[in-house]
Formats: sequence, structure tokens, C-alpha cells
Amino acid sequence: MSIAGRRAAFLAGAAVLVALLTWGFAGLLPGRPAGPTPRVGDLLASASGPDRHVVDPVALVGLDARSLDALVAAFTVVAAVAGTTLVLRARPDEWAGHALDFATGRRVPPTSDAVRVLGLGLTPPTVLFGLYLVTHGQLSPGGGFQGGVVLAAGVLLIYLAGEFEDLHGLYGDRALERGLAAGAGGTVAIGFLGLAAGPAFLANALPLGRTGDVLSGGTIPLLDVVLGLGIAVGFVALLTTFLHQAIVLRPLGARR
Amino acid sequence: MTALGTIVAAWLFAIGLYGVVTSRNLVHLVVSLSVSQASTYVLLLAVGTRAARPGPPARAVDPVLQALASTDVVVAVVIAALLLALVVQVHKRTGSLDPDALRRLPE
Amino acid sequence: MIGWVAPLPIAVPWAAAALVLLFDRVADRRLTRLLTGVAVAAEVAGAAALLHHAGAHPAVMWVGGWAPVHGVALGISLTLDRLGAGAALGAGVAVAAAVALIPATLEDAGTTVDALLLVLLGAMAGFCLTGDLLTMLVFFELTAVASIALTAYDTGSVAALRSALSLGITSTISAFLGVMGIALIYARTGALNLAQIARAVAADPRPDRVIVLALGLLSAAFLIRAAIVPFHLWFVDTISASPLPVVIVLGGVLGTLGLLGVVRLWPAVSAAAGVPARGVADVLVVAGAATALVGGLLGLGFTAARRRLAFVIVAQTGITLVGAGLLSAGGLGPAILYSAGSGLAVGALACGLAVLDLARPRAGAALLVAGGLAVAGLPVLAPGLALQRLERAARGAGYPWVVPVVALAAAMAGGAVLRMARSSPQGGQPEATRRRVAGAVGIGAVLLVLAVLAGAAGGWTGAAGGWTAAAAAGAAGTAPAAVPITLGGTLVDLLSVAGALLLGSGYGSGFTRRLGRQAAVASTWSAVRRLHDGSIGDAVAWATIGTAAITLALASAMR
Amino acid sequence: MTVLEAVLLILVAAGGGCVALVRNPLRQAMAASLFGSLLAVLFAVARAPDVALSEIVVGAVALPLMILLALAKIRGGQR
Repeated sequence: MSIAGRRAAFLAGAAVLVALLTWGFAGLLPGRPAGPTPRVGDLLASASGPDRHVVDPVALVGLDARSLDALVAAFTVVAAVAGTTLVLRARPDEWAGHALDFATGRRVPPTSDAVRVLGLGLTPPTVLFGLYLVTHGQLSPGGGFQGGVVLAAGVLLIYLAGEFEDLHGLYGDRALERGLAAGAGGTVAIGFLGLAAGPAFLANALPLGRTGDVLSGGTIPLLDVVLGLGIAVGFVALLTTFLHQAIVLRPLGARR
Repeated sequence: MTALGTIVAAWLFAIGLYGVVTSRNLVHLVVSLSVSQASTYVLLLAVGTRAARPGPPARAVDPVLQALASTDVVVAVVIAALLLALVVQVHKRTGSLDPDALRRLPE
Repeated sequence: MIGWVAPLPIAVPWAAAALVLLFDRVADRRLTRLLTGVAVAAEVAGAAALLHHAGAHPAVMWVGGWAPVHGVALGISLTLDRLGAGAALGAGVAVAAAVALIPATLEDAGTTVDALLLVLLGAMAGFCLTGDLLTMLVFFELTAVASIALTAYDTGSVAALRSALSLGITSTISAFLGVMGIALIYARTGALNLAQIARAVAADPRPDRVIVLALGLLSAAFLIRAAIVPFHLWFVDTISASPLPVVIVLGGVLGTLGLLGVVRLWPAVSAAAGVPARGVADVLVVAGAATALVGGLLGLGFTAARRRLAFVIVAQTGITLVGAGLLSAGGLGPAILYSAGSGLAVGALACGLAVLDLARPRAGAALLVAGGLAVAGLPVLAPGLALQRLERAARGAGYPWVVPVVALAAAMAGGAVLRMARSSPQGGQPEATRRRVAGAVGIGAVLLVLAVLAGAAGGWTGAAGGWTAAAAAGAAGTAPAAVPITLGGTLVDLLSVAGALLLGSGYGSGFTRRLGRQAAVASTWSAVRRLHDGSIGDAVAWATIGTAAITLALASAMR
Repeated sequence: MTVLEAVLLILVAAGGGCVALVRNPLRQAMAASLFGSLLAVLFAVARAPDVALSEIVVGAVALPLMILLALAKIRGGQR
């Protein structure tokens, strides 16, 4: 279709769709008496939280009652990260050069000491915050998913401090992908633990502990840690893949 | 929250899709998609907020919807990264970012 | 015991995927291949066991042991009925064929491809087995994410990259629509379990626009992935550019799973929400018939083999939707049988194309001809035996007009495949590829034999009972009934095979050439070609239009 | 609904419009970062702290960063 024709066709369809959305959303407004059943979320928050020694109802829903959804999310991250590395794998017509400044095309000069100190100085508090989020998922907002991203941000600060080449040497090409796979595989292992020791796959078969403790909530903190490490490694893998693309890989025949 | 929230959700969904359909740059196209994505979060919030729920008033947004949205936020950005990786590869192959430059008449 | 087996089709492929990625460098490539094969075989065996076990009433298993409290489902259920278990089995067979075809087509494929196929398989199994609407949706989204990179495997091809982007963007939009629909349903019913949603909706029989809008959005979400017209633009591009093993999965089962989502959803809630069943059936049957015709017609119209294959799959999905959309016991049985048979035929066709790529024109053409006869409805293989039964079901449900439409679509799709076989390129016969050729031919032959066996066992679809969303309550739904084969059905079948043979032998091409010289026809055809040029914006625009159309049709059918 | 929530919702609506309509990807990355922060504040105010936490980390930092890195690669290739 021509660009103008496509825009017109889309606008016609979107106008009808928005009208229908408004029409349907209007049914959500108060006026119709609510149904007899209370919502699952409210039931879980009011009745089951104390049973499982969990303070944050979101963790109870996300990592216990609906923990299968969290597994799906973890494997979605695996599929996306594995896909990204597959799509961005170096082709025969590319070569890995030295880190180049993409604005000027010159080899990156060493980062100034001020930036280094700032970046490296911010790393420990960021990592600590990430660890706090990962380990306190059942007690306060946060958990493996959020904490994992914060942990990845902490590692990234090291890169921003200009240590890209230094850190890249520490692990092999696909080590990060393997770390992510270990995290996601760990969630499946916890699932099998529930099958072996408890009533069903993903059952919360560990001792529940005392409400408010870091080790309370049975498998919830375990899932948080496994997911947190997996997500952190996965995000670092994503960002370094992009960094590798941006800074190191050059098409063959490009000017040095 | 409910009334305004649903209107904002419908708006965000439509304007994000408009950005996708009329985009002349693949990076822009992928980012526009995240605007439509935000509409689903706003709708979940509007649905899960206190006033929209039956029964006694609760303290926070429905935990089921919070769990769904907070996980989805993290998953969505990984998918965006995968799409951006495809965009980077497209640019390597063609030197262009125009979605319409990728079209090819079939036989 | 069954509680032990139920999660395995999901968990085993995922555990294997994690192991394959973990031991990527340490282990020998043959070892990871073996691991992949074992995991796929385990999924197939598990799904077969579930299929065998599922009786007239579905078994329900609660993940994590979260059994319902006072009849309210707090957790996620695996609802094991024959429909879901059968679909999970089909997914396993397709992935097995894909894994087996990799050595013949993608010589240098690394472990990442295996891992992505395993993640995809676990996600498909989860989608088939769960009785929870939200979990269905997240599994479905994962099937899309896992297939994006597989589609773009050949990163040197711009078409592959473009079609992967198109797949990624349309499927993401489909997920948005699904989340919006779930938010609305949850706002109204407070539930995410399908059976509980159905009960909550049935308890309040007043017409409800919130539920109707939610149904429209969710159906669009599923039909986008099933590539029903006008949602098919991304699909045609993707099938044209993906590696052939990926085509087997994407074209053979993944689209059909979108229809499974619709089947699970609609009967559960639509009637109570104020849309009469007849109104729903009208929308589905018309959409299916239009899709079947468009697929058949454009399959004949385009000349590139891959694009023809894509349109043939579109036509098949349309025919399946006609059967499922009848919303009758008699329609669902043939639809299940047809989707199983057509998926196997797609696999055989992909193998045929792989053999052609290996420069064995005669063997490749033979596979294509056999697959083409299956597509056309030869009453020996499953698709034909299903079409025979569909004739009676359609007339019984009050849609006699759809019988000739389906027969015509099957004839055109079969003809398109036969033309693929006729125009197959002539090439040399390099000796080095003998094993790869044998592999591809063997897989194709096995799939065709399976199609015959599935057809012979066609009676089982009649007993595929208890397929509704009967999770928490175990409420009985409409079970697909056994439909006897009639003389009329056989006649329709033979007519469509004859039509396919005529079209495939080039009959009517002179007529179409004369027609093509007319200005009006020529300009329409060039507009159709431009519509299928792989534009991402076009795919999104038409997805928007289709979503609006389906929701509007439902809203206007509302009482 | 509080006035604050209403104001934030309107800001989010305007911010989303900006992200979709700004055609320059570099400026769009900044707009996306702002949009993510606004959403996070909205979630926090509306008492969805878990979502707010995800959104601030992802929407305001991770996504804009990935856009910038992708653009960096693309710019590098253009020269």
C-alpha cells in the first residue's frame, strides 16, 4: 500500500477501535452492581498471605500462587536473550577491532579519572540495593525481576567507568547466556522439588519460617534469588551484546 | 482513576499504533510500540485500583494485576532488545532504517 | 500419577533447553543433539499419555498444589482434556520433525537453535494444557518470542530480518490486545481461571459490554497469530523467509494453536454475555470461509514456491476455523482431524521443498504431489476424511453455503501445491548430500504415513470429549460428536481433488492470462501484490482494522 | 481519584504522544526515558509499588540505554 493509503486505512480502523474501546470501558464505571464473587487477588491478599508467612501479597501471587507465570517470564527472557545473541552473532564479513569511539571513529581514549571514580563509586551501593531487592521480595516491593535489573545496572556502571575491554576478558563469548540458562533452569529445578517433596509441581515445599524473616515464605526467596541472578546475568548479556556491536565489531573494509 | 484511566489507556494504545504505522525509522517504530504497551499497564491500574473493586476498600492495587504488570515490564524490555537487535542487523545489511525500504514486490 | 505426568511436557523441554545452553561449549555437539531429541521424545510421550488418560471428563491438576478454596480458583490449573493433550502431542510431532530436518537444511546450526526450539515446544505444550486464561496468554507470547530469532536465523537475508520484525511486532500487539481483554474480564469476574470465568459470567445473564469488548480483543489477539484474513500479512512474509524446519512449526501447529485459544474462550463466555451463539458462529464461519478463499486464490496467483506454501497454510487455517466456528459438536471433531492432517501435510511439503533445495527434483516433486493430494482432500489422508465429515456438520448447523466454498478453497490450495511440484527447478545431483536427501525424504514420508494413520483413526475425534474450560468445577461442555461419513461428503471430496488436479495441470491458465489483460483485473492484482510486499506498517494497519471489525461484529450481534 | 493522579495521568498521556510523534530517534530515547519516569511516579502514587519499581528501572534506564546503544551502532556503521 502507499504510505498515504496505509495511514488513511489505519486511521479509519483505529477510529472505530477507539470508539469501541470507549464504549466497552464505559461499562467499567460504577453503576452496574458488582458480581457476587470477590476477586482472586483480594482473596489471596487477605486470606493466604499469613498462611504462607509472606508480607508482600505481590510476591505471594507472583512467586507462589502463580509461580508458573514467573517461570514463563524467565524463559521468555532466555528466549529473547538467546535470540539476540543469535541475531547479532558475528558474520564472516565482520571483524572485532579495538574499542572505537562511535562519534569520532577514533580509538576510545582512556576514561578520565573523575568518571572512573564516579562510576566505580556508584557500583557498590547499586549492587547492594539490587541484592536487597532480590532477597527481600517476600517482605517489601521488589523481588527477583526488579532486583535483577538493578544488579545488571550496577555491573553496567563498571562499563561506563571505561572498563569494557578489561571486563570482557573475564568471561568467554557465551558465558553470560549460560548463566541466564542456569538461572532459568534453576526455577524448573525448584518446580521439580515441589513435585518430589510436595503435592505438585512448583509446590512450596520448604519450611515457611517466621513472618518477616529474610528466609520466610518457603520457596519464594529461593525463586527470587534464582530469578534475580538469572535476570541480572541476562540483562548484562543483552547490554554487553549491544556494546560489543556498538564499540568493537566493524565491517570488513571499514577505515581504521 | 477509572474513567480518566481508561480514556488515557485507549489514547496511548492508538497513538502508539499510529507511531508504528507511520514510522519512517525502525528504531522509532520499536520505541513507539512501548507506548502502546504502556496503555495495558494504565488499564490494569485503572481496573485494579481501589474504587473499581467490590468489597471493602483495600490498601493497594490488586496484587494479581501488580504481579502481572511488574513482570511484564521486565519481559517487555527484553523483547524490545530482541527487536532492536534485528533493527541493528537490518541496518548492517541495507544501510537504511526506513521500514518501507525493506519492502519487496513478491513474484 | 497423572499429576506427575501433567507438568512434564512443559518442564522437560525447558530443563533440556537450559542444559543445552549450559553445556554448549563443554559437551560434544552430538550430545546436545541427543539431549534435544530425548527431550522432544519425552514431550511426545507425556502428551500421548495425557491424551490416553483424558476421558470424557477432564482431569484438573493445580500447579503448586493451590487447590480452589470455597470454589474459587486461587492458583493456576492444568486442565487435561483430549483437545489440549492432542494439541500438545501435535506440537511435539512438529518440533520432532523440525529437529530431524535441521541436519538436512541448516548444516551449521548451533545449539542456540535447539534451545530455542525446546523453549518453543515447552511453551506450546503449556498453552495447550493450562486452564488459566492469563497463563495461556503468557505461554502464547513466549511461543512468539522464541520463534522471532528462529525466523531470522539467516541474518544475511534482508527478507528474513524483515519478516522476523514483522512477526515480532504483530505478535507483541496481539499480546497487548490479550492483556487488555484479560484486564476487562478480570474487572468483571474477578477470576482468571477459564471455568470460573465461565461460571461468573453465566451467573449474571444480562448483556455486558465489558465482556463483549474483552471477547473481541482476545479473539483478535488469537486470530492475529492464527493468520486469519486480514491478519495474514505478517504470516505470509514469515513463511516465505523462515528456515524450513521453522516453517514446519510455525505453519504446521502454531497458527492452529491460535484457533485453539478461540475455541477455549468463546463457548465459555459468549452466550451469557449477551451475544447469541449464532451471532458468534456467523462471525467465525464468515472469517474462516473468507480466509480459505483468499488463501486458495492467492496460492494459485503467486508463483514463488514459498509464497504459495504460505497461502496454502492460510487456506487450511481458514477451513479449520470454519469447522471450529460452527460451534457445534459435529463441527469441532472434523476441525480437529483437519488441523492435525493439514499440519502433517505442511510438514511433508516443507520436507519436499528441502529436497528440492538439495537438487533432487524428482524426489522433491513426489513429496509435493503427495502433499498436494492431501491438501486437496484425497479421502485417504486425514484432511480429506475430515472434509467429508465437515460437509454434513456444516449443513446440520445451518451453513450449507459454506460447503462449496470449502471445497473450492481445498481444490485451489491443492492445485497451488501441484503447480509448485510442476514448476520445481531442475538441478544437478551432487553426491555429498545423499544422507541429507535421505533424511528429508524420510521425514516427509513419515509425516504422510502419520496423516494416513490419523485419518484411519478418525473415529477418535468423535470421542474427544470434554474440551470446554471445565477446570474448577469440572462442568461438562459440548463434546465433539462422531460424524459419520456420507455419500455427499465423499462426492464433495472427489470433486475438490479433481479440481485440484485440473488447476495443478495448468488448466485455466489461458483464461487467467486473458483476464489479466483487462485493466481492472490487472490493477487489482498489482494492488494485491503490493499489499503483500512485506511492509510492517501494512501488517499493523490491517491488524487494527481486523480487530475493529471483529469487535464491531460482536458488539452489533449483542442482544 | 486524587488530583495528583489525574494530573499524572494527563502528563502520561501527553508524554506517550510525544514519544510516538517525535521522529528523531535520539530525542525519542530521551522522551521515552521521561515517559518511563512519569509512568513510574504514577504507579507509585496509585499504590502499585512493585510495578513502579519495575518501571523506573526498566522504562527510565534500561530501555533508553538500549536505544542509545543501538543508535550508536547504527551511527558508527553509517560513517
